[in-house]
Amino acid sequence: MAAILDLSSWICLVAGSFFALVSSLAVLRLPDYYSRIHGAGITDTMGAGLILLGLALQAGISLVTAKLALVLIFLVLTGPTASHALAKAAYRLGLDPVLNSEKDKASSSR
Amino acid sequence: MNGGVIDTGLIDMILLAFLVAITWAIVRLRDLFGAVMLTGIFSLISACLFMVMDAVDVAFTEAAVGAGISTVLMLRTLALTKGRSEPHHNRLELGPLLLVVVIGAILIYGTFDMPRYGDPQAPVHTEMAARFIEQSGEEIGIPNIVTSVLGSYRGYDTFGETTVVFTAAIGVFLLLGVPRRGRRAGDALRNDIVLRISAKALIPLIMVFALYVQFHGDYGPGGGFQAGVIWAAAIVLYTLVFGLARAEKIFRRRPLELLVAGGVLLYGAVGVVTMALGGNFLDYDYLASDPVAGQHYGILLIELGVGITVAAVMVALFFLFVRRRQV
Amino acid sequence: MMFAAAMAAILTSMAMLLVRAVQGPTVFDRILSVNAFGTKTVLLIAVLGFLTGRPAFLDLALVYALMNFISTIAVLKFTRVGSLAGGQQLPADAQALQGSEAPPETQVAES
Amino acid sequence: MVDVGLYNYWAVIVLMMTGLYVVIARSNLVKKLIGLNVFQVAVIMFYISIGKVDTGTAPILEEGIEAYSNPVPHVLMLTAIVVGVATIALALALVVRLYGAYGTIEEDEIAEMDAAEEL
Repeated sequence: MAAILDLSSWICLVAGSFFALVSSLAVLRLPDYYSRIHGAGITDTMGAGLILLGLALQAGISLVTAKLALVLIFLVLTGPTASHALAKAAYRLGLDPVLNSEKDKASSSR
Repeated sequence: MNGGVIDTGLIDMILLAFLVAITWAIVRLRDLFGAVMLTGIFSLISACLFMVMDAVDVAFTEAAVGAGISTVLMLRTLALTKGRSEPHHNRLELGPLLLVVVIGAILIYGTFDMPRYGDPQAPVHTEMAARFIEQSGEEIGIPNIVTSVLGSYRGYDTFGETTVVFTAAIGVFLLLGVPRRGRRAGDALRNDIVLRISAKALIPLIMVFALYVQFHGDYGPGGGFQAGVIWAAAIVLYTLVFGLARAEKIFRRRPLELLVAGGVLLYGAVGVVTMALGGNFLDYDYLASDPVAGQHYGILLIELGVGITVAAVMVALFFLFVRRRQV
Repeated sequence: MMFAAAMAAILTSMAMLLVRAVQGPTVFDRILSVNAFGTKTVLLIAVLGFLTGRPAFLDLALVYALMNFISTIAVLKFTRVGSLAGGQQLPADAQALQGSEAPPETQVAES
Repeated sequence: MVDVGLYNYWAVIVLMMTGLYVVIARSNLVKKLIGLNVFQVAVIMFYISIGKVDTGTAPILEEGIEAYSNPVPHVLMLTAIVVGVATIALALALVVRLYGAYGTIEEDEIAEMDAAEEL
């Protein structure tokens, strides 16, 4: 039983780390602001979720797990809200997305 | 939970390298707004470093203060002064550079006489600190040594610091307190329903968390300074989302000013009461028949005083900066 | 061991975000990097607690999550309306978009 | 084991000096305050580095832990951070008032205006 818990916690940690890396790589490499927001969002959901879950599996049922759950709830509440506000603020101020073709540009006129 | 202390030296070095890189970027960047953003990252990394160096209480404070309040105040100042970027080119100034290099070289020369990082035999660890670590558990009876030292052994010092915070607030009151005529515009985020709903869910959570930090400070990281800033942060969030007018209706000016002074007064009053009971100023042993219980009461009360003053000062500062209209 | 791997991943991703924050180019990219960096910090604190064998200090991670959110909202409010609580749209806001490579502006004069 | 040696102190000194350079060389008052902030955090970091003990952990008493890091620098720096933000707020208030009086936050422009006034 303990071995299964340990193994699943490790899988969660490795997967979470992978998603955290991918998310940062996306923020670094993607071409425009809006796609970068999308990349950053991965950390808030998959990255943080899996890493915190992995840690919780290590801690077992204890106060630590309760705190981890609280941190996760907090991130789940604030992360998407912040992403939403980030995207909305930039759009309102007139930052245009980088679009592929002329046709896209025409259809996105505000 | 696998126990065993793992060496964190490598993490420490990497984070320090990050800090040096970000500072270099701050120097180079002409965009002031960007520089303030980088200062936010600087503060986050340094708080991580405090954590790596086992200073949990300091990391707590830096997280709340550096990343939160001071960034907000700097941004507001930029808005008020319409500063966006420095007009001059960022050439290296030779005079200051020379001065800085010389001072830095002298300081680095000085470090060669210092004990290496983490040396358990260093002189700082063997005298006073050793006594605090060994005795505070029995004398004060609370696990968090930092709170014991802060509240009891160095209570005078903390009283002084609280008074400094109070005095700084008076200074800002004098500088920005004069109301300025101007038209009050609508609040831009009022229509943002996503933000409003999640703020409504978050603000009570933050306030309860602040109370937890305040009263759990004896057992874990936390205490009056941190709790005060976190409480203030909840009100800052409220103001940002619902507008200054609504926030000022709830947190009126007069009670806020009374609280700014009230916290310091509570701290001082504890000292006076211990004197009346026959002890020295801030000698909590006399607060109860059992000295350890007395110490516990005393620390609880003065932490409350600190918390009240810090929270009220931070909220008042924020309101003063926001109330000020653009010239 | 796994904690060390997670720590390495978090530090690497922090470095990448750092590059994005320094490069910009728009002010929003910087805000985004700061926000993402804050989330990474939360994870770092959580993992660090387990790495050093004292995972009880997760309160800190909570403070980071909270402060990160508040400063992001404050920054956005600042860029959107030119002030933190109310105020009119400033012409300078347009310049926020141009990033640090924009020519130095001249509208420092009194208005 | 990674031996940090004196690297911590050197990095902190580099940070400190960079902050000092910004304070001296830049003329924008907000930029100066950012430099001051960097300087302040560097000094705090220096104190905390001194307090670190190799095998120690956070100074919160717990069963089964023998070595703790030095709590005294933590106490001193904890209050210093809060006092620091209060003083930075005071300085920012001064900047706001200076802007109200001169219409600029560039130190050299303010000095020029003062010089012109005296003539």
